[in-house]
Amino acid sequence: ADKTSIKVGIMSGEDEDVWRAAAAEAEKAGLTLELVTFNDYTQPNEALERGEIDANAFQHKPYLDNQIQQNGYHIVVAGYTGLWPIGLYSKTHAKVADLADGASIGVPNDPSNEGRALKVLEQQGLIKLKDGTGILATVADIAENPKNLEIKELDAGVVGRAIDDLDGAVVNTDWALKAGLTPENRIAQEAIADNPYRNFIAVREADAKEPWVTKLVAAYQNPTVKAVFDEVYKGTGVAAY
Amino acid sequence: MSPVLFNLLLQSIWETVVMTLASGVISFVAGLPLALILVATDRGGIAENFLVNRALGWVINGFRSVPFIILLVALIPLTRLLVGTSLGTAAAIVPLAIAAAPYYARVAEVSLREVDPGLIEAARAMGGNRWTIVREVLVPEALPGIVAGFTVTLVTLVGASAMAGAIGAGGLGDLAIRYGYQRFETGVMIAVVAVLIVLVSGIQWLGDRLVARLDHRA
Amino acid sequence: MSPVLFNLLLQSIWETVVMTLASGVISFVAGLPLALILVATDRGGIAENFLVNRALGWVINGFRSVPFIILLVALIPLTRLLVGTSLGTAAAIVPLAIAAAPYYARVAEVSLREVDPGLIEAARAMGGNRWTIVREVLVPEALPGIVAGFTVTLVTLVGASAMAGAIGAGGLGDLAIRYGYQRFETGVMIAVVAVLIVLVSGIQWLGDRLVARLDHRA
Amino acid sequence: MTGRNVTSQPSATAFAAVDPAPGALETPVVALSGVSRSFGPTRALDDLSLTVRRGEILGIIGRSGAGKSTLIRCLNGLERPDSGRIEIEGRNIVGLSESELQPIRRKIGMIFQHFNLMSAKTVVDNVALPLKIAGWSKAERRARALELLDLVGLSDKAGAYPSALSGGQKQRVGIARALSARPALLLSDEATSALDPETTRAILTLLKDINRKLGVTVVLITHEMEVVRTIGDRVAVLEAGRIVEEGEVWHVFSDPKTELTQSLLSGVRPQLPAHVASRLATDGQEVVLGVDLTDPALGDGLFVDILDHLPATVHFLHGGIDHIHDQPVARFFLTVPREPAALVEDVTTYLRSINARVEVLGHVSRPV
Amino acid sequence: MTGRNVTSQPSATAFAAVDPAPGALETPVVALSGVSRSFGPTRALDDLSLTVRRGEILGIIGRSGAGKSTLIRCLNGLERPDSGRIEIEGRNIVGLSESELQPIRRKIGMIFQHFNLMSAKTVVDNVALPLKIAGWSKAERRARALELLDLVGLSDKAGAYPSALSGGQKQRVGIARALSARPALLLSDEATSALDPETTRAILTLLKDINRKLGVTVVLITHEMEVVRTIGDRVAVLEAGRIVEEGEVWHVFSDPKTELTQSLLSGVRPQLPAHVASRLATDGQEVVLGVDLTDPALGDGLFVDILDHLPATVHFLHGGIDHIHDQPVARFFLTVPREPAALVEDVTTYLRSINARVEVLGHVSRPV
Ligand SMILES: Nc1ncnc2c1ncn2[C@@H]1O[C@H](COP(=O)(O)OP(=O)(O)OP(=O)(O)O)[C@@H](O)[C@H]1O
Ligand SMILES: Nc1ncnc2c1ncn2[C@@H]1O[C@H](COP(=O)(O)OP(=O)(O)OP(=O)(O)O)[C@@H](O)[C@H]1O
Ligand SMILES: [Mg+2]
Ligand SMILES: [Mg+2]
Repeated sequence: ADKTSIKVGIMSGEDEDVWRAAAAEAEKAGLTLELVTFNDYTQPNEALERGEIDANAFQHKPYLDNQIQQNGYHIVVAGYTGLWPIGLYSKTHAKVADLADGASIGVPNDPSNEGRALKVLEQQGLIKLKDGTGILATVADIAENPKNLEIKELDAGVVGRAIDDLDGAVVNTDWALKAGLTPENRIAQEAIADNPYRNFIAVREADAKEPWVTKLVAAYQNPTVKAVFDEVYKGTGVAAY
Repeated sequence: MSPVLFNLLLQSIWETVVMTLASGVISFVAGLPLALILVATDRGGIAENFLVNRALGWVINGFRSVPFIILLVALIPLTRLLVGTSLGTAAAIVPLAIAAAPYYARVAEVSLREVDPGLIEAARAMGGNRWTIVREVLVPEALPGIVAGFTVTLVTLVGASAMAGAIGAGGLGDLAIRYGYQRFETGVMIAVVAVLIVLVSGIQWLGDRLVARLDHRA
Repeated sequence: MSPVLFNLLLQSIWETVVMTLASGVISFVAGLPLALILVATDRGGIAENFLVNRALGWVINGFRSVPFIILLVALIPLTRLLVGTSLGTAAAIVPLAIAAAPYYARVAEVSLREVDPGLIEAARAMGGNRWTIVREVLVPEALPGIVAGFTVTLVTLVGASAMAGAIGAGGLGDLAIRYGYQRFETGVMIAVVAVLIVLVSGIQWLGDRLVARLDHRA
Repeated sequence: MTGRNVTSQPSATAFAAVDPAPGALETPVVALSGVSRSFGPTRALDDLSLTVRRGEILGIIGRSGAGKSTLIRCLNGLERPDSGRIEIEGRNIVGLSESELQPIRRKIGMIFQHFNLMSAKTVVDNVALPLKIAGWSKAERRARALELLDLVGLSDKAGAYPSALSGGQKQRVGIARALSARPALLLSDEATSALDPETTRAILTLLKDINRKLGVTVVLITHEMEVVRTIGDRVAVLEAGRIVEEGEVWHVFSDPKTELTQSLLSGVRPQLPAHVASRLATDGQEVVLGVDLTDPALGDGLFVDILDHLPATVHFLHGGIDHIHDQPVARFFLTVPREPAALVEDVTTYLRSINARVEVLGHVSRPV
Repeated sequence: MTGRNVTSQPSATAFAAVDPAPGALETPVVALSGVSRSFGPTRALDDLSLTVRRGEILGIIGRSGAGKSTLIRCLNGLERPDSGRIEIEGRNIVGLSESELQPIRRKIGMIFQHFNLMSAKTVVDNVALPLKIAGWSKAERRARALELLDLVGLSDKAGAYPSALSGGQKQRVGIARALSARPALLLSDEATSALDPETTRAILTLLKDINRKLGVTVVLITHEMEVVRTIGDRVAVLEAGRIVEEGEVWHVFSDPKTELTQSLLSGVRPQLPAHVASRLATDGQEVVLGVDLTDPALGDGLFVDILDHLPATVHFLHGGIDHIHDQPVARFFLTVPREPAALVEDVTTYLRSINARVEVLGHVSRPV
């Protein structure tokens, strides 16, 4: 028999509001969603793999791929949710070239964002990462740093708030907005087209064909939920399905 | 505050109380005996034993050295064994208690060491064995300090339970972090922190009252 | 372990030691007076004052109620004012000290309350004023407990400093979490935790030795 | 215990700093009136009035729990009475704040029943603490503390902590501490209870010395009647929070009025030996008489005269002449044969004629 | 203080459970040989040997710091000697483990110099603690504890905590606690130092009672010679960790051999009054003699006979007959005129002829 009640692991924050709307939609389709909020990036996949939750929605493909490689998880993408592009912000410099020798740059220190942030810096030609470094890259993986940038690894919630102590900060758009950074402060951003960092709903491989998965994805991917999404993220995140 | 938030607040209070109390009680029940063993096996103690003392000291230091988030994860197999799941409020109790027990052991140890050695001698002179000394002298005489230390521990647990958000345990601390820190909703955060202050002050007040009742020394 | 990681380890040890010691010393210097005020202004204390006692109690409870990560962020302006930046090891000392001082105040309070009231009376009978009683009786007589409580606080700070990773303070705890735990390098994690255990045991050992030297009661 | 004398400067101006009321010399050092203090249902002090005269040594005696410690603690404001006045040098200290009490207390030394030594300070630092409070320099403090430790025979323990001392040694540290700041008034709560008789004598000599040479007023609680008798000028007897008897020591000791005082003093006054007392009956060949007599001439032949006066069949059983301060006091027990019948009457009449108090205690049979 | 008797069952079989060595009745209860104990440089006990006989009350006296408390603490293994044997009922307890000592200690009651009452227990629970350890039922414990509180006069304080007691009340709780489990051996470290004479007498009567009726052996340290004299059978004098004098109480008290003992006992033996002693000189009209005499006939006329024998110019200054247990002991002071020159010689010769010890103390001038 198909499940009528499932547990979905999400990250704490605005996503809770979006998912509450999705849960209301699912209820109409006869599927009860129990939302489990996490604030740590390793637990949701761990819990999903072990069957303590039935789905999660917090990560992008590069991160999952790495997790699968590390831990041999059997988790697959069920349906995409949104994209929160990451950008380089500065209150004191107008463009990347202005960053002086020894400038301090903040990057988020969590495993799903740090490698991505460093990639932005690499794309701007500020640093060069070692070959084969993936999403889990840290400052230890920097091969070349011609401008001797001082890269500070900070909590995602702190990077934006500490902008006054930094020459630049690589921040997720939503965090940037909340920290009072405007698009004018953005001096670089990753591409939105073909962006590999779209988030998605993930489920166990074995469940991929279950009818409830379809219902779950449909409960998120609809105009009602999108309206909520746009309201809470105020344009810093874009629905990406 | 929206009804959703209000319900969330109520639920969080409940979660915090459950986590704090349950892990507090467990850490008391486990920590006090550990403290007694530390004091008893120490040099000049009632059951002097260098090896046990040192070994236990290192184990306690070991648990106290591991960052809580790592302990949280390292204990997942144990948690699942004990609670059936590694997620949620009930699951958080296990790592919280295991982190708090060695901590409380150190706190209680301080108070147990303050017991007048003359009283232990009196019990020995009566022919009391170690167990008698523990039950009739060490614990009752150190009780005001033991309870005061437990109050400190409970309040610390209220704070630590915020970190249990990593495994979806919820609670007021987590709520404050989610709204205040992650979503910049300062109003909600202040409301949640206010509730936390009331909770903490309540614990402290109860603890102080109990200590005053237990203290017959002056 | 790669040379980069090894250097990181050395640096982290240094960062942890700096954070723990600096914030420890500050919380001692600030917490002990707070504890003395709590004890002195309490009912039957040497400077009984209901209002001050209650007000201070609430302030301390307030600081103890706020989850550390929120305190970290809320204190950013103050930190910037004091240290010039809100990021890094030096900056972490401010929130760590501000979180630890009220905590230590409660721990020291427990020990100060254990002082034999007869000794305070003796000092009063000599015509000693409050300050004399504090300096000549309360503090020296409670010193073993005060130091033991400080040891507990220092070890707690070693743990808390892991959370200061959020503002780029580094340190062993952060290293263990980010490199070991989040990046699945179990070897690194175990090595770092081993270093932490040695550090914590060292602090505990030093604290215990000091207490033994200060204790002249038996 | 060394025989050194007290080398302090005279502190005759006593409480001068506190309140030099006009005619201060006539003001009693301490005057309590109507002082009451209850602990729950226990009335530890019950409408008590008492005066301590300048320069005297006042002994306070009483049963365990009579309120002695409570009383003495009222004298320096450690205990606050529920009602009544406590005047120190004419100034009522009831209701004074702690900071107002401080200068007064610095002139008052106190020896505690339970010593109350600072466990974290060495012996010499304990003794120097009142001096530190009085603002003496470090070198002076140390010198004075060592001087006092010498006086109480503890020079060799100066660097030890109280936990390494015997009971009596602790008590002597407490005594040295109370004396170090040259108090004008000394309150002593059983200062010699843990001391052997020899050390006790040395301490009493020391107290008498500072009393005589420096005019220090002393209020001392003790259970050892010998102590009051040796150095007390006056004595007050406390029962259930009230003074039931009060007077010159030689007077109270030679003629205690209340039953309580008689009972408390029985140890220092000759008593019928236990083996006789236990055999006292209403019937027997011999009558046992108890005789009390106070007469300055006792040591000048009167005592022997009395015995000469008694017929050979009257036996001197127990007792003799004692001196309280320099007053000779006779108390003894005689056995008088019942036959001839007039003998008891004769002996009694004779003794009463020379102002002796005579009491028939009972009868015993020979041999006693 | 009530007059109730001890209602305990006889516990004559003493340590039977511990080690019923053959001929146990001849084994001393306690035998110490060559016991030494040092604290750093202080030799608290120095090669000390001592025997406590079954059923006796042994008094231990000595100066403050002589090692008395250390000695008594060795008897139940609280203090472990550096060397020597400590035999309890013939069994050496030196080197026994704590758990081996426990059954022995349950037969030994101890009264501590500093009381050591549990602050967290009420008075009645303090007294009941040894019974709890001995495994009595709750109801029995309470009944027995209340019985003992009644004996020491503290029934009304049963529910109080020690902090609400006066010094003497605390001490009595300590006494009741030591007696509650019906010990076969009682160790008492200054059990009456904080008690008034009346309460002291009641406690001593209680101790003597349990000693006589139940055969409890008692070792008691005291600074009050009166206590030893009242209930002690034998007395041992400790100095610097060694026994310097030991014997029957009446013997040691009437004829103390060492200077220390004389000094300790001076309070219970008549002394030359202070006002005379202070005026003693090498020159003066009158010679002061001290006379000591022990003779069973003293109370049967001998004393008066002696005085009759003395010429009228010889004055009886101070002293008389005392009894130690039932032994009459005379000690008095005479003044004898220096002229005629032969008089002092005559008086001395006469007194020595009846076995008195006579000592020339010095000279004074009239009037004394
Ligand atoms: N724990 C200790 N550390 C160092 N010295 C000690 C200790 N205990 C006792 N002493 C010393 O040993 C000696 C004997 O002490 P003890 O307590 O036996 O004396 P005491 O005869 O009972 O004296 P008191 O009559 O004053 O109680 C003293 O000089 C004392 O200072
Ligand atoms: N803090 C207190 N709480 C309750 N009762 C008390 C307190 N202090 C003293 N008492 C009671 O008051 C009475 C008098 O006590 P106090 O200490 O003055 O007696 P004391 O004459 O000094 O006796 P002792 O000679 O035994 O030392 C006692 O009955 C005692 O139990
Ligand atoms: Mg008293
Ligand atoms: Mg002693």
